[in-house]
Amino acid sequence: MNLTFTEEEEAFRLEVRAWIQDAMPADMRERAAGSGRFTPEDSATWHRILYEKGWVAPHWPKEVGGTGWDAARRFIFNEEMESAGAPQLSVFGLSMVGPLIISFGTDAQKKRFLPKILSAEEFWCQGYSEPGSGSDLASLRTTAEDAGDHFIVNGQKTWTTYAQYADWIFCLVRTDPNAKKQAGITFLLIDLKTPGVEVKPMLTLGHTPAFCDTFFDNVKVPKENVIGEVNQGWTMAKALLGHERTLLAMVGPCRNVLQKIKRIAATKTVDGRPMLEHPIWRAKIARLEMRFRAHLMVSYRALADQQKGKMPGPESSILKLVGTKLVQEMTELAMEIMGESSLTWYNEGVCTPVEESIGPYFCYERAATIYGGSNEIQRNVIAKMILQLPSS
Amino acid sequence: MNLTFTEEEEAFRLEVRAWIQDAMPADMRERAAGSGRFTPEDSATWHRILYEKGWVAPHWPKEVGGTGWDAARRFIFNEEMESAGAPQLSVFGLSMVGPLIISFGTDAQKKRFLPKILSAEEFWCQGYSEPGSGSDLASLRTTAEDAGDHFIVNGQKTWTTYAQYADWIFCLVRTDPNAKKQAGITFLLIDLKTPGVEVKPMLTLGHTPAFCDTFFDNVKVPKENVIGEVNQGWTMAKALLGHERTLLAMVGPCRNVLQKIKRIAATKTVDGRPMLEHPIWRAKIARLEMRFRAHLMVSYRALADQQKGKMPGPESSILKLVGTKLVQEMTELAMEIMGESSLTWYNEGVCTPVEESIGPYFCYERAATIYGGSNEIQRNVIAKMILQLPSS
Amino acid sequence: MDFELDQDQQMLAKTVADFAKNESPVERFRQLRDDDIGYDPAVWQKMGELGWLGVAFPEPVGGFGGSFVECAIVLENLATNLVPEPYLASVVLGGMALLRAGTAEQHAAYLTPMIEGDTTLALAYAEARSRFDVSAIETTATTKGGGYEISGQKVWVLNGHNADHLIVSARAPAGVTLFVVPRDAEGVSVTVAKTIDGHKAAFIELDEVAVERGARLGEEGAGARVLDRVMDYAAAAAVAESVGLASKMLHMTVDYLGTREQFGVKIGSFQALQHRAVDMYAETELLRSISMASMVRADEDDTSTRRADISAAKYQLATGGIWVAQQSLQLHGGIGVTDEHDIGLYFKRMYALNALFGDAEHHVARFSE
Amino acid sequence: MDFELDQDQQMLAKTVADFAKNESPVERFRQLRDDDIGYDPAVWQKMGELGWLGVAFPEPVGGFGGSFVECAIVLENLATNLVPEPYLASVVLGGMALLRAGTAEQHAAYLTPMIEGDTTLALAYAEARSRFDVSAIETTATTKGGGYEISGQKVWVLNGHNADHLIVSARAPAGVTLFVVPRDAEGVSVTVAKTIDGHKAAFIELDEVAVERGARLGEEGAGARVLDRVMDYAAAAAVAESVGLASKMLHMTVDYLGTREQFGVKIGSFQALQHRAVDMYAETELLRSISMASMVRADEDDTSTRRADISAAKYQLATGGIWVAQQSLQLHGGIGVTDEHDIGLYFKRMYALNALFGDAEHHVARFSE
Repeated sequence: MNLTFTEEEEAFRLEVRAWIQDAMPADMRERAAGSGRFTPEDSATWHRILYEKGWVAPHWPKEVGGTGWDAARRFIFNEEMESAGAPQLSVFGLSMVGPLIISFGTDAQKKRFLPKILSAEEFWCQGYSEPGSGSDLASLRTTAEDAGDHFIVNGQKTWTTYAQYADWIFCLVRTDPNAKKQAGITFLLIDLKTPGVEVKPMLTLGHTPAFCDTFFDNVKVPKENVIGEVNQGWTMAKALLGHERTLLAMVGPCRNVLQKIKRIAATKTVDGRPMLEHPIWRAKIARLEMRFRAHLMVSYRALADQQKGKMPGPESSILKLVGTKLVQEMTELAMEIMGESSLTWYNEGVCTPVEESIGPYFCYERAATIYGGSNEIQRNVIAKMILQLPSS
Repeated sequence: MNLTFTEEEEAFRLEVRAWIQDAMPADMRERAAGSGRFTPEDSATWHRILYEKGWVAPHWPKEVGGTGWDAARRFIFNEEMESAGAPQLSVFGLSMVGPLIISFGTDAQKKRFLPKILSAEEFWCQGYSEPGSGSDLASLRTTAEDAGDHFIVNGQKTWTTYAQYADWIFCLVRTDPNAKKQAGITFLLIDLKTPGVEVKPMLTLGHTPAFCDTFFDNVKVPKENVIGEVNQGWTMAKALLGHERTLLAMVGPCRNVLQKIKRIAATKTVDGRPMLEHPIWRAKIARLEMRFRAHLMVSYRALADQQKGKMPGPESSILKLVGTKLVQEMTELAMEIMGESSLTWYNEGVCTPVEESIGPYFCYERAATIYGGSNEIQRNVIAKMILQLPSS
Repeated sequence: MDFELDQDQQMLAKTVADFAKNESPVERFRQLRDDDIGYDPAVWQKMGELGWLGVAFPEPVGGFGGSFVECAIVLENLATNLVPEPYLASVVLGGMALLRAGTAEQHAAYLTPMIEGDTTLALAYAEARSRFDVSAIETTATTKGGGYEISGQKVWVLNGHNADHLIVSARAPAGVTLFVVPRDAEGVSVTVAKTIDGHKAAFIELDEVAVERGARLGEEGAGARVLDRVMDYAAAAAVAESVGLASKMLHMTVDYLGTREQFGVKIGSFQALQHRAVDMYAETELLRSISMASMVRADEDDTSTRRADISAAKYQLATGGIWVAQQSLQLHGGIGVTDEHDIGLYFKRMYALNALFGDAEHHVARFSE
Repeated sequence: MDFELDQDQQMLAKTVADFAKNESPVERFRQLRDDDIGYDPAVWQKMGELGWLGVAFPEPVGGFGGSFVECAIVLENLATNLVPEPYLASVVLGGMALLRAGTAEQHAAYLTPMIEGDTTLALAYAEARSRFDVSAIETTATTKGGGYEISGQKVWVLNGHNADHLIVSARAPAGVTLFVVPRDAEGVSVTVAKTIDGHKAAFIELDEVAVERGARLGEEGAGARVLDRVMDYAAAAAVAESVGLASKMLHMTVDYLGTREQFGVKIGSFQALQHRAVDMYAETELLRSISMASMVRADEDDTSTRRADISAAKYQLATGGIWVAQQSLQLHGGIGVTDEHDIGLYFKRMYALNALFGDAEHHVARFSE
């Protein structure tokens, strides 16, 4: 066992740190230090900056545009990005459909899609959930009817995050209506500019512009846009789920909220002293920090496995469960520390920018325990797959 | 709405308080102030003292030996008994089988059993659970075979609390092996001195002498010992469950543990001051006290309904759920406050008597969320009966 | 001991509930979220006509001589449909402060018109650095001529954006003192701030605002005691409202569990969700029960008796009430985190009530004093 | 970063696990609960022969030059069967204190025989009023002749009832200092106290106990720093042990859920119980993961790096570990609260570990410093 980094790795850390400082535009640096909140445009800008440096997809193989770093370097890179408060890149292309295309796509698909994901010429979104099929994903009803060299797609996808900024969507669609639930589903890539596609942003709890409904009305999709085989979409979905696990561990968001908590607690007073120095409030912050440390170690274990080229152990199944709960507890504590200021809602000039960022983000993260397989579904799966408890 | 007592009621409170001070033997008063722990003999002694005063069964109708008090007086009486730290009387006769006999017994049964419950000439215990039927009470297998004017009982009851001190046991037994689970069960009173009965005290987590296994080997029980009708035992059991609800609200035990917590916290120091004055520990104690207050109000609502001669409202269904959890949290806090002294286990002279009482009691109360219908079963029942959620 | 409402109280509860149901569906609140005022002065007027604004005030000032229990009844029932009129801000905060601090003349001038629904009030007590301590204020009232000159900044003044009269706390030579200040007085600038629950509040700057001697409520230095008492009323009011919210959220959730299907069955048949719903029920009943105690105790003069139940109640809002809100959202799944579904509006209102009039730690600390 | 054990460590883990399984079933611990010593000196001797007592000590004192990770491996694996020998008390508390505070002569006299299994040690550091603060002691060591005279009272000395040598902390003229005191020295009286987890500890009174200059470990006043460091080892050791307990409890519970039937089905098919088991799994894995960090950091000299992970780990024992213990008991139902079933023995051991070497609040406060 060894939890320390080598000298080369520490040197790499300094290199990354220096580069971020240097490369991040002044206005974004300001937002990072202020509200810590970025626009989708910031995220796109940062994506392009990283692309030019060649650091946009450290987790991709070198031959398709990755960096060739081992897991330790990738880990250090992520840590530095999070500590600097850099904007998070859109995950749908880089971390979801991209790796899937790398694993299961044809050469033509790789050539067509991967470079534009890297260069940010094309942004992606995800079309899984439907209004009637939330936790029960396999009950989806969007159909893709075989029409010779193409499919005709009809239906509605919901929770298509950032679809309003995206160029493409990857969808699970039903290609065989007679097959049993999980069979008969296909993983399909759809150009959002195709006639018949309509994207409607959805107003959410946090009023953040994240989620959309996406409607398909007789949308023509060429068959070459199928990833894997027709009717093998469920296999693709499961492969993708593996990628999602570490994405949903919320390590970055937790670190980010902890930083904000401390910044806010330093400016508020209780019993005449800063909350950050008040024993009751220090303890409340410390409890979450300590739990975060334990959670971090679980995710490090998964990363260390990856570094050795192994599948992460079963313990990685708890990352989403624990991480999403933890980030919610952190946003709740941030709200609590703000006191009456936690009332603020998209105002200007009455609270500090970092305070203004909390409420909407708190609301946004209520979805974290629901999306990506609700935490209840996660528990069902772990009970069966890992603890092997009997079925009801 | 009115939460205050009348002047007459307050006068009654003072009368009760004075009487308790006067009536309690010196050695028991000492134990109340010291460990707060009594022997079964103390409980019997106190029972007889109350009997002589005529105050042993305030909740029974006056004509069978009750006090004729209204609910407010009964409530005040209980509060004073708890505050004085008086021993709790055995509930099995006074609060369980007694009321059942009053409601469903024949005149002969009333005459035979009630006076001796009052006078403490006969102590009772309960024979419900069996090794194979815990939560699933209706799956019980102790049989009572019809043999003309009597039954022949065979089987084993477990968790027969204080059976080693009891004279009689009330049991659920299967009288019709062919009937469906809940049908074919009879409520039967069995004299523990009958040949074929064997009582074996059980060593429990807390090493407290509470629980026993009770074995029946061809035990002859006269048919006149059936309460209600043969095969109608399930109805009796449900009637009894109603009585148990308020018994299991744990109001008395919570008050008792809170007192102990404060006594101990006053003697321990952290950062150079008594824990009772330390902000972190004061807050921990206050949180439980505040929750206790809310819980108390739920139980007051049930009592106020009784005072009006009404069935307690549906909210009384949560009393066991909340009260047992709360008393466990209180014993946990007591252990935490004791620090290293929480290690102590039936020692003499190394810790104070009140400290010595905590560990075994903490262990004993781990059973509170299991017996009387485990809290999981309680939730099943409330989900169906009160929230009317669909069956699976 | 009696936890039942008397006949008049039952009637009041029914009338308010019927009004909320028939005349103020949540849709009305939704529309008013984008309104400059955020509620409807005509509805306020009607509440005045129906007598709801005066239930807890004595008859001489135009009230009905009831107790705070009646206020709590109104609040709980308005909450079930998120009725946006500023009952808590104007009746409880402004009204109770005026009633307890003012003279008969002041009552006639400011309280009676509010009770009749002609005006609304707001209590400007909080400051950026005060955090639930009503005495920790920096706004000053210096004597000038026969009156005072008030300067300072108040934050999160509920209904401060629209109230006719503000009750302002300021540090006068003899201590914290309350003053009535018309919102349109010279030197008063109001910045409207949106709140998380879809309401509005005001940040108010007072820049050498001149008021007459008659604007002072009570003696100089008497303000802190009154505010302390009003904060207890406000906490009890927030708790009463939270009972309405929690009950409704529980109800909506149980309905949803009994309707929504996944995996071919009603999701309410899943045991883990059933148990969660039962725990929501338990927390709601704990909240309801301690709210009963707190609304009765709010009128109690003995400080320690009053505070114990009110702090316990506000703490139960902060723990059980918030938990019910969280779980109701979670059990609604994806739809719950859209603005389209009502459950999120209740959720955010619960958080707003939690942030006002003392948070969990404030009440824990106070309870353990 | 690497969380895997190297080959030697894997071998050690397997050997200890096999020993626990084959030679020390829980039944052995049960029998020894009523024994005056509470463990078997012959087994201790054997552990010495197998080298387990010296895994973390340097070679010159008779150890194997390993790291604290090896100690943690032994503890975790012994815990799975509640092996009662005083590894934590003698190797971690006594051994680490001696190693860090003593001279080569003292190591040879007291540490090497312990490593070889011939003797056991105990660390008498706690006092009635010290509560996790190793410096808050009242026992005194006054200079007398060429040596010292020690007087005071020590509480809850693990293995103090049977140790050959006690390491005693006392306040010498220049500050807190450690001394080696033979348990049978004149003036030492030992009261045996039973502990909740079925072990024994000692309350030790020192009444003018005369020791020579050579009994002093290190400089006068150097004791507090050593004890502070030893407490970190002890906390990490408790956490490692708790990982063994929690894993076993989870395993027993999952087994029980898959076996026990109620209402005609396996109770492990009930969703509410499945979800509880999953949360137990999550807490166990969090505990295991942070334990890995804490056992590695225990050897780290930088105080803040070391403390952060060790405190986080001990806090996870106090929260997640205790929760796993509670739930494993609850899910076993009635049988779980009998002494007959093993689950309660693990439960009580978890509580004992929680009470030692700093509780949750102690580590929270320290972490936030």
